[in-house]
Amino acid sequence: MTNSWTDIRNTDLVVIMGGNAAEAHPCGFKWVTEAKASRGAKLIVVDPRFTRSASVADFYAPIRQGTDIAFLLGVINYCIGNDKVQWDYVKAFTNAAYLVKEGFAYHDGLFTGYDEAKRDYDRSSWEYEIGPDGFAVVDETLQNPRCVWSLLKQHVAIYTPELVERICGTPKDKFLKVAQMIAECSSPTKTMTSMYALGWTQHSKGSQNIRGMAMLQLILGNIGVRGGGMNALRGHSNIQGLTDIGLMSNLIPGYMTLATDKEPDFATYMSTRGFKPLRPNQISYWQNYKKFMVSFLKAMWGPAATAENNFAFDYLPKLDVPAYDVLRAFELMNQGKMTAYFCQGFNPLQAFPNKAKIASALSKLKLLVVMDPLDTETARFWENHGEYNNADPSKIQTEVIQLPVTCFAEDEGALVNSGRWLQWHWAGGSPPGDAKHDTWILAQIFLRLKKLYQNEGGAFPDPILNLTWPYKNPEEPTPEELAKEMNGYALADVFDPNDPTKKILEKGKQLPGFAALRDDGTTASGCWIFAGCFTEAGNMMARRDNSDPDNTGAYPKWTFAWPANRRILYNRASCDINGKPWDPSRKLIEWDGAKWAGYDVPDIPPTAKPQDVGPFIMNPEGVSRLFVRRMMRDGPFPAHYEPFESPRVNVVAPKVRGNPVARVFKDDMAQFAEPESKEFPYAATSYRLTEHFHYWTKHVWVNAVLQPEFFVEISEELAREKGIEKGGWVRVWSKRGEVRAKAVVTKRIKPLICDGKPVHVVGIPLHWGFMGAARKGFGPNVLAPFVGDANIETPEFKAFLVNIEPTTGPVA
Amino acid sequence: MFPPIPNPATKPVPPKFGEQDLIRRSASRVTPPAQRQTEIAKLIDVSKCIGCKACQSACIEWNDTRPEIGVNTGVYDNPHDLTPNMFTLMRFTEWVNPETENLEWLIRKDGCMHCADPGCLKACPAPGAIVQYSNGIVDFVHQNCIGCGYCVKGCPFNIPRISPVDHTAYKCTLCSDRIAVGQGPACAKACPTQAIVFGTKDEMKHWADLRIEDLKSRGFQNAGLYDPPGVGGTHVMYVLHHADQPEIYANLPKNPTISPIVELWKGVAKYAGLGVMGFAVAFGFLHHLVMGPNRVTEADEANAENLTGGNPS
Amino acid sequence: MTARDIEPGDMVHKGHPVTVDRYTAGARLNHWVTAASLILLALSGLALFHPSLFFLTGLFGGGQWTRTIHPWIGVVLFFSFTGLFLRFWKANLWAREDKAWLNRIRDVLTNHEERLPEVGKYNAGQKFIFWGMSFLVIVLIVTGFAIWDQYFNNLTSIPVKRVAVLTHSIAAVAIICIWIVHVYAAIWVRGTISAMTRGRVTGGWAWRHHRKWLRELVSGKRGG
Amino acid sequence: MRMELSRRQFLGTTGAGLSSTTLLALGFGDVEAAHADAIRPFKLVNTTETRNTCPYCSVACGIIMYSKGDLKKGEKAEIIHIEGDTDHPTNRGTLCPKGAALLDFVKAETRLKIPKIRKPGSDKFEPISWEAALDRIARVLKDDRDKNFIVKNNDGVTVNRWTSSGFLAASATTNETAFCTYKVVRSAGMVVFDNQARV
Repeated sequence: MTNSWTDIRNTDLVVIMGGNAAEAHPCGFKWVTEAKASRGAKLIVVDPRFTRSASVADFYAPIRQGTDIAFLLGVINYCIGNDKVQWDYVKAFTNAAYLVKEGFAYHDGLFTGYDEAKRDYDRSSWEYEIGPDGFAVVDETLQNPRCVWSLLKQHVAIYTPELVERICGTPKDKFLKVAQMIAECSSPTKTMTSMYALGWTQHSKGSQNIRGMAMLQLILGNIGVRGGGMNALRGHSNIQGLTDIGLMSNLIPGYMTLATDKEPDFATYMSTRGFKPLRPNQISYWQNYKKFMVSFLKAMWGPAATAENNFAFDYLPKLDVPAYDVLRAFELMNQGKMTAYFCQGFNPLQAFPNKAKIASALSKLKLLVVMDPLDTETARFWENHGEYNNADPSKIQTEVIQLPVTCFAEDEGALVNSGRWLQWHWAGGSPPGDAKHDTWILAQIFLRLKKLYQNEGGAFPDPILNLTWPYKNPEEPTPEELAKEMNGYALADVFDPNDPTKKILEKGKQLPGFAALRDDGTTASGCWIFAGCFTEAGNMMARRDNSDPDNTGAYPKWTFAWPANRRILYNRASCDINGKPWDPSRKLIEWDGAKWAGYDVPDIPPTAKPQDVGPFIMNPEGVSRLFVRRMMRDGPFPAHYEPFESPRVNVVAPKVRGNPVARVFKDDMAQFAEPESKEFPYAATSYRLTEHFHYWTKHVWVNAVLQPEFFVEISEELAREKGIEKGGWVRVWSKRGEVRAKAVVTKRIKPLICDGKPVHVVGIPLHWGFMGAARKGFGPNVLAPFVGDANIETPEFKAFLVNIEPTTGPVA
Repeated sequence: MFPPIPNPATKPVPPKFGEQDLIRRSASRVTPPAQRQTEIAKLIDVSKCIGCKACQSACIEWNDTRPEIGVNTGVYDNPHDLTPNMFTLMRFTEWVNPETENLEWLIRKDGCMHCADPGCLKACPAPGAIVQYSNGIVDFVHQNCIGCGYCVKGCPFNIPRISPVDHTAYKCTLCSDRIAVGQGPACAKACPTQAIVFGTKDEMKHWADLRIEDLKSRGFQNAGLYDPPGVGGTHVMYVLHHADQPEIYANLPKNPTISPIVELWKGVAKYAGLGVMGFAVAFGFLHHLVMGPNRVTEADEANAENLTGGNPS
Repeated sequence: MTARDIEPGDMVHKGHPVTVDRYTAGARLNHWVTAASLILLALSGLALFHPSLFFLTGLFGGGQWTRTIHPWIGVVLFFSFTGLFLRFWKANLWAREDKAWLNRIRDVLTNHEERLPEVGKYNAGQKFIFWGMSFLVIVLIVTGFAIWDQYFNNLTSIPVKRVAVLTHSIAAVAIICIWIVHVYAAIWVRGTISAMTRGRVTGGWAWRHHRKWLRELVSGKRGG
Repeated sequence: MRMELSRRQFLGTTGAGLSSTTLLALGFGDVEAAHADAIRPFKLVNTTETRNTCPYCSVACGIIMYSKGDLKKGEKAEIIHIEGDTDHPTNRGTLCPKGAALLDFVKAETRLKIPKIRKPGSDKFEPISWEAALDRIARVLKDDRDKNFIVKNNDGVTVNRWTSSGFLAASATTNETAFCTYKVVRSAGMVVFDNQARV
C-alpha cells in the first residue's frame, strides 16, 4: 500500500478490481463504507463475479478473468481521448516528456528484442535517449513522437470500448460508465484509490496488471495524495514484513538483491545498483545502496566483515538463475535434485498449483521438516485420505519431522500490515503442550549446525561460524534483541559527514534512522528500511497513541511505519510544482518557503526545493514512470496477453500464447489446455471466501460452521445447460486433476459475451482440504496450472480452464 | 463514524439494570418501575452489510455456543436456520430489481427483534421464563423455562428455538450481560462496517435518518427504517434500501403483529375456558341443592324382583 | 339374538334385592385407567393453560416434567379410551326412545323418572357424553401431536401449530365440562357408582333408570 | 466531516464505558442493582488483558486477549476470550468472522503439541524428543550441504551457494522470527528460499 487503511476514508472513488476487499479484508473495507457514508464517496467493483464487495457497490461491471490489462488500457485511452488528464501532475511528476531511444517499438503483441527460443527480451532498446550532458532528453511539449507520452497514446489507442467489450466481455455501456466515473478523478480535488490483491497478482502477467492501474493513477494525479494511491491488500498478516526483510531467493533485507554469477566481485555488484540521477538535481536515493549493504553485512558478520574482504560480500550466495522461487523449488524437487525442505507455517500441498506435482515432488525428498502450529496437509502428504489425498505411504520414502510451534497468541514481536505499519504485539497465553517459538527452533538448528562445523569442518563453514549471534541467551534470541538488530546500531562513534568533528551517534547506540547509516563499517543494520523502529527512545513499534490531528487518518504516533514513520509514500506529490497542496482540504504536507512540513513525514529531504527536486526520490529520474524502461521482463508498457489457459485466443496478437516471456518448465507446457479448448471449455478462477482464511480456519470450529463444505459457483445458465442442481454434486476437472464439489448455482455469475460467444465462469473457492474441523474437500490447486508471473512467479491461480458435469456424492 | 463500542472492563461493576427494571414478566404481574430506563436499540443497516458473518462468529464466541458443522446446500446461509446455538443468522437473497434490472444481493441479519410488545412473552405459560426490561431487552430465563415452545408460536418473527439438550428456549439476549456492564452487544462490536450500531433508541433513529438520506442520494427512493408498529416497535431495527417491500429481505414480515389466534388463545379463551368449567361445576352443585339426589325406591326394587319372577329357589 | 344394548357380561341375579351385573372387571379397569389419565391430563393441561393454575405443575415435579409427561398421558388416554369405545359403541347407538327421553329432559333434571320412557343400557344423556368424549379425544390427540414439538416439531408449520394449540385448549375445556357432567350424574343418580366399583347395580336401579335394558336381560333368560 | 468522530470523542469512547451520549442515556446511574436471573455474570471479570494483532490478513486488526492467569507474572495463562481492540485506529474494535473466532484457532483440536516423526514408508507419525528431532535435522542439513555446496561455478566465479536444501518461510511470523530465519538460512548459503508472498 502506498497509503494506509485508515487513509481510504479520504477518498472520493474506490475502485476494487483484482480484489475483493469486503470479503478478504472486511475491517479494512470499513474505511470504504466510511468514505461512502461520511463524504459521499462512490464504489466501483469490476470482477468476474458479483462479490460481497459488489453487493455494496455503487456500480458493478463484470469482466473476464485475465483481461484486466485490456480494460485498464481502455480506461487510459478514454482519459487521454477525453482530455481527462491531470496535466500539471503528468508533466511535472511522470516521465511523459522523456524521449525513448530510436529502435524501440511494439508490433503484434511483442516489444522489440524478443527471442522466442529464450522466451525472453533483449531489453537494451527499452531506454531513454541520453543527451551529451549524460542526462535523459526530455520534450516538455510532449509533441515529440518518441516521447513517452506519444508512445503511450499510440500504445493504448487500439483499446477502444468495442475492443474492451470483445476481450473482457464487459458490455460497452458498463465499461464507459466505469471509465467516465474514473476519469472524473483527473481533477486535482478528486481522488481515486485502487484496492487490489491476488485478483491481479495471480496471473502470468500479474505485475503488468498492477502497472496498468499505477499508470492510470499517475495520469489522474492520484499517487502520493490522501485518499489515493495504489493499495495492494496483502493477503497475510506479515507477508509485507517477510518481503521487507527479504525472505526470498534473490533478496537482501530492505529490497536489496543478491549478486548473480555475472557479478563476480563487490565493485561490479555495486556498479549496477547505486543509480546515478538521470536528471539534474535529483536525489536518486539508491545512491546510498552501499551504506545499506555494508551495514547489512556488518549486522550479519560483524567483525568478520572487514573493508579488506569487502565486508564479507562473498559470504553471500550468488544466483545463476533469476530466483529459486517456490515453483522452481518444486520443479527441482520433482527432478530429485533436493534433499531437505522446510515448511515454516506454510502449506504448499494446498497452496501451490498442480497438487499432483507438489505431492510427487515431496515424495522425492529425503527430509521434510514442517514447523507449524497446526496439523497441515503438507505434513501428511504421505497419508491416504481417499479421493482427497490418494497416497500410498509404503511407496513414499520421505522422512517427515513435524515440529509444534507457538501461534500469535503465545508469541511477541511485530507484524507489518499493508500500510507498512510495524505493530508490536505481546504474548498472552501459554503454548499448548511442548510447542516452541520459531526463534528457539531456528537457534537450535543453527547452533547444532555450527557445532558440527566446528567439530567436523566441512564446506565453506566461515559464514556459519562467523554469523553474529550476540544474544543474551544464544539458545533463544528475544524479539527485542532481534528488533534492535534490524533497526541497527553504531559499531563506532558516527560523525556528521559535513562536519567530521560533530559526533552524531555514540558507539553502541541504536540508530535514529537510516540517514545515520555509513558505508565504512561503522554502522550495522539488519534491515535498513526498518531503521527508526527501535531507537534509543525505545520500541517505536509499541507506541499506542491513537491521536490523529485534524482527522487526516495518519495516526503518526501509532506504532511505526517504514520508511522513517512515513504514512503515505511519495507524499511530496500531494503538492503541485510549487509545493502547494493540489487539494487544500486534503493537505498532507506543504512547502512553507523554507522547508517541507505537515501531518506526515515528508517523502523528500525537508529542505529540497519543490521546483528543483522531483517527488519520486527512489527513481534516478526523480519522477514516476509511465514507461518503465528495462525494469520489467515483459515490456515497458503493459500489453494484453491471454492467460496460458484461455477460452479465447489473443485477438490483439493471435500468435502469442499467454505471456510471451513467462517461465514455463518443459513438462508443464504439455499439461496446459489449448486456447478455446473443446475439452476444457470453461473459465475457472479461484478465490477466498470471507468466512475463511486460507487453509487455516478450516481448523477453527466456528469458521467451519459458517462455511462447512467445499463448493464451486456457476451461473444459472451453465447449470441449466449441464443439468446441475443447486446444492447437487459436481465433478470439475482440468488437464491436471479433478475435484468433487457441491454446486452453488447463482445469479451472481453470468456468462460473459467475449468475441460474440458466451464464456462461462466457474468459481472455485479455496479453504478446504483433508485436515481440520471442516468437511473434507479439495483445493483449487488440484486443477490450477504450474506457471507463474513473468516477473515474480506468482502462480496463475486466477485464470485457467476446466470442465464440469453433475455427479454423485462421495462414497462415505 | 458512530462512536465505537468501548473495550470491556475487567474490574467488577454493579449491573446497570436488573429485576427492579422489569416491565413485563411472563405469566405473572409486575409492578412497573417508577423510573423507566432509556430505551436502547440495535440498528442494522442492511445497505452497509457485507454479509461477512462476523456477527455470527462473535455471537457464538461470546455466548459460548457450539453450532454443529453442517453441509453446503447450494447457498451461503450457514447454519441454514437459527438454532438453539445460533442466535443470529445472515440470510442471503439474490434479487433482481425490476426497475433497474440490476442484481441486488440483499443480506439481512436475522435474530430477535426485542419487540416492545413481545409475542413470545405473551404466549409463555411459565412465570418468569420470559422477562422484559424497561430498556427494551426481552430475555429468556432458562431456569424458569419449561420448554413448551409456546414462545415459538407467539413470536411474529419465528425466532426462538428449543434446545433438544436442556429443553429450554434460546434466542438473542441482546448480550444483556454486556449491556449490564455498560458494553454493547458482541455482534455490534464486531461488525466491520458498522452495519450494526448500538445506542439509545433515539440515537439509532437519528442515525438511521442520516443513512436513509445518504441512500436516497444514491437513488434508493424507498429507503427507510423498519421499526414495525404492529409489535409496538422493536429494539432491533433495520435500515432497508427498499423499505416499501421488506418481504424481499428473506421474508421480513411487512406488518408483523402477534397472531390473532395467539391473541385469542392467550386472551378470551384463557378466561372463557375457566368460566365455562366453573359454570359446569356450579350447575351441578346448585342442581343437587335444589333437586336433591335421585334415589332408587323400595317399589323399584320390588318391581325388579317381580320382573325376575320372585324369590330364588 | 340379544338386544343391541346388551353387552358381554350383563346379567341379572335373582334375589333380594335383585342384582344386575353391568360392567365386567375388564370394563371397569379400562374405565378407571381412562378416568385417571383424563384427570392427570386435565391437571397438567390446566397448569399450562392459565398462570393462576401453574402451581399445579408442582404435582408433576415442576414445569419441565409437566410439559414432558402431559403428551404421554394423552397417548395412554387415547388407547385406553379406544378400549372403552370398542366396548360401548354398540350400546350407545341411537335408539327410538332416546328422542322422547330428550324431549322430557326437564323431567330428567327434576327427578320425574316416572314420566320418562323406558330406556336401554344407556340413556340419551350418557350417549351424548360417550360420543362427545369420543369426538374430543380425537381432536385432542390430533392437535396434541401438532404441538408435541419435542418429537414432531417439523411435522407442522408455526401457523398450523397456532391453530392447533388454540383448538387443543378449547377441546380440552369442552371435554373437562363433559367430564364434570358425567361425574355429577354419577353422584346425583344414587346407586350408580357401584356399577363402576363393584360392577353391579340393584335391580331397582336398573328398573328405575334402564327398565328396557332390564326387561331385555330378563326376557333373554340370563342368569339363574 | 459529518458525524465523524472527533479525536476527543474517539479517545473518550475508547476510554471508559460508552461515550457520554449512551452511557448516561441508558439511565445507568449508580444504582446498585441485584443481578437479574436472566443476566449472565460478565465473564471477563478479573481476567488479564493482553494486546495483540490478528494473525490473518494484512489489515492487522488490534485485538485484546483475555486470559485466566498472567504470563507477565510468570503464571500459566489460559486465554478465555478474544475481541477487537477499540483503541486501534484501523479496526476500532471490530473484527471479521475469522478474527472474531480467533479463540477457537488458539484452541483448535488440531493444534500441534509435541514433535513427531514419520519414518520412510511408514503410515503413521510417532512421537520424537526435541533433542532427537533437532539433531537429526542438523545432521541431514550438514551432510547435504557438505555434499552439494557450490563454492565456484564453471567459470571459476565464487558463488558460495547451496541449492539442494530449501526453506519456505511463513507469512504470519513476526519480523523478529523472520530476521532470525533469514540469518540462519542465508549464512548457510541457501538460495532455495521463499515465502508466502509468492502466492
